[in-house]
Amino acid sequence: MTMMTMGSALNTALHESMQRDEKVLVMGEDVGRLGGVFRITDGLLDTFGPDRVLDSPLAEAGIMGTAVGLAFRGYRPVVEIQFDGFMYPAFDQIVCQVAKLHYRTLGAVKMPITIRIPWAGGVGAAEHHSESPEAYFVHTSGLRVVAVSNPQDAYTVLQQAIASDDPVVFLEPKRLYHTKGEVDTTNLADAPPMGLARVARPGTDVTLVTYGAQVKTALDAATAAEDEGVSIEVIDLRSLSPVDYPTIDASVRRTGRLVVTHEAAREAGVAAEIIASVTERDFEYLESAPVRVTGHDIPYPPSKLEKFHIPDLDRILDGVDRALGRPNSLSGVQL
Amino acid sequence: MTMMTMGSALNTALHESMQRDEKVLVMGEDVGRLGGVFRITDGLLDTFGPDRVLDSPLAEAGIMGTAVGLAFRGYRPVVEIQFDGFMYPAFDQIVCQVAKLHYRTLGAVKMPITIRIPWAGGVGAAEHHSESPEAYFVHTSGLRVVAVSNPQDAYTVLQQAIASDDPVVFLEPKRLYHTKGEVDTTNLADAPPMGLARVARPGTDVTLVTYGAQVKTALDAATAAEDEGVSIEVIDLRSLSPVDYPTIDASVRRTGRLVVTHEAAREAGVAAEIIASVTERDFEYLESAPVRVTGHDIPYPPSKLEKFHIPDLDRILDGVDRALGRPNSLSGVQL
Amino acid sequence: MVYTLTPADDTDERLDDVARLIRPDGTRVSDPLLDAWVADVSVTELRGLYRDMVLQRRIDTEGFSLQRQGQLGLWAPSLGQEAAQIGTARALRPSDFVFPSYREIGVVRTRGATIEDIANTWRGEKNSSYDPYAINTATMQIIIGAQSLHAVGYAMGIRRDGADDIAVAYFGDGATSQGDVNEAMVFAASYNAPVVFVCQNNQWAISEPVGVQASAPIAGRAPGFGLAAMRVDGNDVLACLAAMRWAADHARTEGPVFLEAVTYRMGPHTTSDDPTRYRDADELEDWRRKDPIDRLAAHLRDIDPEFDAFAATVALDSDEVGAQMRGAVLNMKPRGAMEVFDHVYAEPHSGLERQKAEFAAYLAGFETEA
Amino acid sequence: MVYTLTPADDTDERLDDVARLIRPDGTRVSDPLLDAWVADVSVTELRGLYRDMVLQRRIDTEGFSLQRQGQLGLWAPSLGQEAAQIGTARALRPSDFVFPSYREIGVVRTRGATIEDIANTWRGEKNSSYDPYAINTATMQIIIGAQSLHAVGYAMGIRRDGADDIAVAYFGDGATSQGDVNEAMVFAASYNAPVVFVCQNNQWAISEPVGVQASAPIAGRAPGFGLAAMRVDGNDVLACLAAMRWAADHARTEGPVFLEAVTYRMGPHTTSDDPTRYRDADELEDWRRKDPIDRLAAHLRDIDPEFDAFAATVALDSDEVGAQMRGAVLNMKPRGAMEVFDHVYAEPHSGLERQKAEFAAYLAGFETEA
Ligand SMILES: Cc1ncc(C[n+]2csc(CCOP(=O)(O)OP(=O)(O)O)c2C)c(N)n1
Ligand SMILES: Cc1ncc(C[n+]2csc(CCOP(=O)(O)OP(=O)(O)O)c2C)c(N)n1
Ligand SMILES: [Mg+2]
Ligand SMILES: [Mg+2]
Repeated sequence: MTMMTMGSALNTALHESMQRDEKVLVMGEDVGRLGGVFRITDGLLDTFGPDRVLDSPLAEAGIMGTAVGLAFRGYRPVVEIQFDGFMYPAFDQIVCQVAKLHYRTLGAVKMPITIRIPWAGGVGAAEHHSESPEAYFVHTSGLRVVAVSNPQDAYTVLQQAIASDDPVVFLEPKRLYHTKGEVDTTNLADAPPMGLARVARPGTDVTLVTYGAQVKTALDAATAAEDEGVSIEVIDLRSLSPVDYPTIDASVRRTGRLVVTHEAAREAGVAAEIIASVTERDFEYLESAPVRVTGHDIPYPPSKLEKFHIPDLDRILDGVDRALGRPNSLSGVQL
Repeated sequence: MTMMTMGSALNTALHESMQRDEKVLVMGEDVGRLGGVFRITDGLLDTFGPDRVLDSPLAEAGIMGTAVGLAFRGYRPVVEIQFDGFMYPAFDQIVCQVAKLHYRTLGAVKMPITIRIPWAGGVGAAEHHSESPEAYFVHTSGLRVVAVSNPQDAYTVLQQAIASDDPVVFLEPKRLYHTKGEVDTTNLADAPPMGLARVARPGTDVTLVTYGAQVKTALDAATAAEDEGVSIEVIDLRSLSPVDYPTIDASVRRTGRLVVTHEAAREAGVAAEIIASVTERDFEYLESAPVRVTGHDIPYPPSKLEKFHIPDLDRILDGVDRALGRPNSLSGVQL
Repeated sequence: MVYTLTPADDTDERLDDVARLIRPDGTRVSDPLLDAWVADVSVTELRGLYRDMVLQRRIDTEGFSLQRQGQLGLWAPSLGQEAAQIGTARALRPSDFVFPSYREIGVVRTRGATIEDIANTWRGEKNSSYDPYAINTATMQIIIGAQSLHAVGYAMGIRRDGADDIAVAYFGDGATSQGDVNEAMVFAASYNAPVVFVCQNNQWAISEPVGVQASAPIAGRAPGFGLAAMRVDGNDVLACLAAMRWAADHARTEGPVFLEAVTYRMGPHTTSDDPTRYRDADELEDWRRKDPIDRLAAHLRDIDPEFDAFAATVALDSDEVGAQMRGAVLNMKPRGAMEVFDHVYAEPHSGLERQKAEFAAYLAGFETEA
Repeated sequence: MVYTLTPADDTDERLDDVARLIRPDGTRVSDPLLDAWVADVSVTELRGLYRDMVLQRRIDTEGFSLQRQGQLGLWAPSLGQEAAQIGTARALRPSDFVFPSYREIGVVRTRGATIEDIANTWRGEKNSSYDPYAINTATMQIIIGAQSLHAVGYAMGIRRDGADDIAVAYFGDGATSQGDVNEAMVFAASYNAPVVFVCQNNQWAISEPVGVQASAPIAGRAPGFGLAAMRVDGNDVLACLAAMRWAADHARTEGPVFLEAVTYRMGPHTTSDDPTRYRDADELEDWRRKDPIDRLAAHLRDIDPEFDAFAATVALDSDEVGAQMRGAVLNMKPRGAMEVFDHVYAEPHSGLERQKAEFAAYLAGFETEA
């Protein structure tokens, strides 16, 4: 076990993946000499040289499209999109090429591309630097989508994503880059596989499902609720496509109550998917309506206002109260 | 009342909108001399000239980005994206500019852009010509999204969309272009506003929610179910953002059962949104788990296989059976 | 360069400003650069080019009529573009890798795709029926311009591998307006990738004349990005062969190249299109006089006393190929419903597995009923 | 043009191949094209340019330190680019419409944005604090290159209106790799739009030297698209003014223009950046010797006996502006929670209205508690 930040866990994972398989390349804007604007690719250029660590021209479609070509040639590109809000120019290549080429070629051409995205808000950044586009990816068949919430998963899941023969969107909550935690770097083979969720905290009264940076907020909420005698089970999804429903089912069938929280907008977001699926699967067990606690359906606001957008502990607890039928902000409100 | 196809209803609506407001421009690939690959813009070039009907270079980001500039200048561009699958290169301009400029400028700059998209499958087309990307738009705050299912709505809603000061994604089910229906072209002012749903067929046992070309399939299913003594209420959403929940609530609170069908993939799709919202709003009224009958989570298949992807009458009825707790394909199946 | 004003020349007037080896009337002209690249081309090889072009045209005719009879979903004819496709494709090595667009029937055939493969795709049975690695050719691309970036990425890989191959992207004049194609030039220059861009400027992008996309010759854009460029007569198969040999060699040894083959789409855009709505019959007539097959035939007739007899055997072969295509289409087996789930992922995806089981259960219901 | 091989020249060596009117040492040189465009520029006007540049630099310093003190979220300095920004912006009419990027502090100030406006945005209070129509200038764009298309669309509108204005897009060297910027050139040429693209080639895109984006001079791309192009010394404010007057006139009367201002980003990319990780101190030193403000000062000292006295008053003014900026920032009122919902839509959206009511109810709970 080593204590490290999520940033260095990711960096270590990249080093090890590149060491292990010489087909792994790293590409993106400023990933070479600078080591990335978040320094996640720090040192890779020195270790692996400019043939494997490519400072790309400033064009996301170009980066993604050349990664597709490299995958055609047998490479495993790890692409860094500098910030969440800059992935849109690459969206066509992601949706129509990366996600579809294996299907199009009846399995002949693999697309083992990992798309790393410094992701979501809470760091006081400028416009377009705090987006949560995960629902777009989850809705895109042919992609896998994962989101990490702690250094251990950052270390493990990134390596699993790179080793996967499928394209994986790998979401890195930027407000956790400096969060520290214990990381076991000795036991990769025994780590839980990429598609599984994790019960981050067991509980009995209500199931709180989330992912990424919201896991921390959810755990804080669970701690706070404990004081009021409410026991919250927190599930960290880890994988958004596929979603590990058996783990969620097991919890909801015990608690009978479900709250899903994320920072992304609500309409047709990931929480909608979770709630629709859980309702289909576990209807008989539900004792109250599942509740969403999400970002508003607004463009990401200016950074001084982001605290009103990202669901915080209080908003989560209000949602928990709703799920439990306790007095809450919507008690008696007709909407 | 005039009998016309959906195609000519749209064409008439464009003519009238351009006549009414000289700031309305039509732009896109092949919309001028050819009148569009579906002939929806037929005759506009002759009537309004090349200054108002623009054959654009072959670049969707360019089309959308110049439409933004024209909107800045006070124009109301109606942009045709030639096929659903070709909107992705424009996605960045749609998400980061069209959807956000009004917010960014604190209301100073309006984006009254209508994005017309010949949409979805069922016409035996080549790859990328049968996509259902509506969930991406619905999840994008700042956009309005509408989908029409009949010539009357095509005529009315397109004009409302063009008249709206907000950007509207206007989805035209291409397999209905040649469907005929009565259209009242005399009473635009009295038409129901753009954001409202429509009960396409009243019923008492189960609420079947859908939109676009699936409305017809849903109505066929309702007719078939009648023979078996099952009364299906079919709701045509018409607007996907916003969704008219009061109309759905009213129905679900009567029937206690909900089925949502669409052709798009299921994961984080529009049906998930509807089910999550209805479950939140109407939990006490639900007698069984809401059911999704959707396209599979696969890239749109080759056209010879599309009949196995688009939910047909039988699949919808199977979903209705599930909602009603009657024997169905999943009876006794553990998934 | 302190400042430059571009020539305001009309593209039309410049159509003839191209590298050429055989005139429309069949006479051989000399080109200082190209001659050397085809000095070795024998009559036998010219006959081979002729045969390829005639067969391509026959497949086109057959595709067209099979579509009209409802046997194919769509057909994108390459009528008139046979020289550009066969000439360039014949210049490549099997180990080079080609990224074609939907219209490159002649190219993918030259690479080794069978008639069945092509028909399969346009029938709507499979997106790609050949394995790209079997013939070093990607699936024909429908998203305009997307493949240009794939070719650059592939070429970057070639370079990293220290291999001697090149990658080639084919696209049309309309495609040059797409961001992807321009970014492809940026990346190609930045990584000095061994790639050749072949732009078949067939004068039209569906109903839009090339003037909508470009007010100056298209090949003239590439040097600004740092690419070598050439404009060749796309209806002169020998010039196309020579130009592509030059381009391939340049890409292998120096760096990226842009080749514009000036040609003409003599048919509709696809079987869904009606070009009488937007283009003059006269224009088509003009181009008929520059027909690539007639041109090579005229040339061969000059230099090959046995040509007419040879042409007669080719006509027979081409009927054979037509019949073969028709037979292949009529004998195609429909694919099963559950195949829609195949190859979405390379590794199991629990969500999709569940849907697959659900759909299998649903289908099983019908079997029980029946 | 049958074929062209591009010059393989290194960009670095070409840095000096630019139109210029004032040498780094302050001496005036003649340029056959540019001279006429600034024949009317008096000492008073030169002083005005000097003043604008000094104030811009002062605002930059202040922005930098306010960010370091946690008063601003981020700051993107334009240190070193004052001549390119002020020179070009001063050549425009108020009725022209400008689409700037995040770095154009000097441009938006010249257009009429206040210091408060600028600070407001970088503090993270508002995305745009000025009304674009009040100063005919769009909100500073962060998505690299996106605004180039907006400018073309706007210019298409100008042309349709029969107006005499132009639209101007500002972007950096890195932006020229984006598809959007290349598509903007295609559309500009296709519609012959009255637009000027101003590329400030400041040699860096964050940590990437311009050589990653371009192996040939950037302005050399535009003629291939059918645009007029010029490369100007971006650290020579007089040349920038002249070049932009030429470009604006050309756009008004003939068609689209691409102007590359060769300059240098003397600071970090933003306050988040540490350029010592990727660039040599020597390079910065070289460019310090070409400092745009020093250069104009040297020139003015030659021709204006009162210059030093004038410069002293400008120094006082600039302290005043600095203090004003600091005051504005320190006095900013925080915006209310419910404002996050404002202006998402121009017309009511029932879904958002519901969320708004929900959030209002939630916030009301706190008030009740308190
Ligand atoms: C991104 C995208 N936009 C639009 C289309 C629709 N489309 C198919 S072919 C075509 C014209 C292509 O013209 P060109 O590049 O000249 O090739 P050609 O068809 O002439 O061979 C268009 C607009 C598409 N396939 N992809
Ligand atoms: C689409 C997009 N991709 C990436 C970024 C991140 N980014 C911000 S500025 C920048 C470099 C821009 O370089 P250049 O165009 O030369 O402008 P400069 O900053 O030098 O003024 C990058 C990569 C962005 N803002 N938008
Ligand atoms: Mg063409
Ligand atoms: Mg720069």
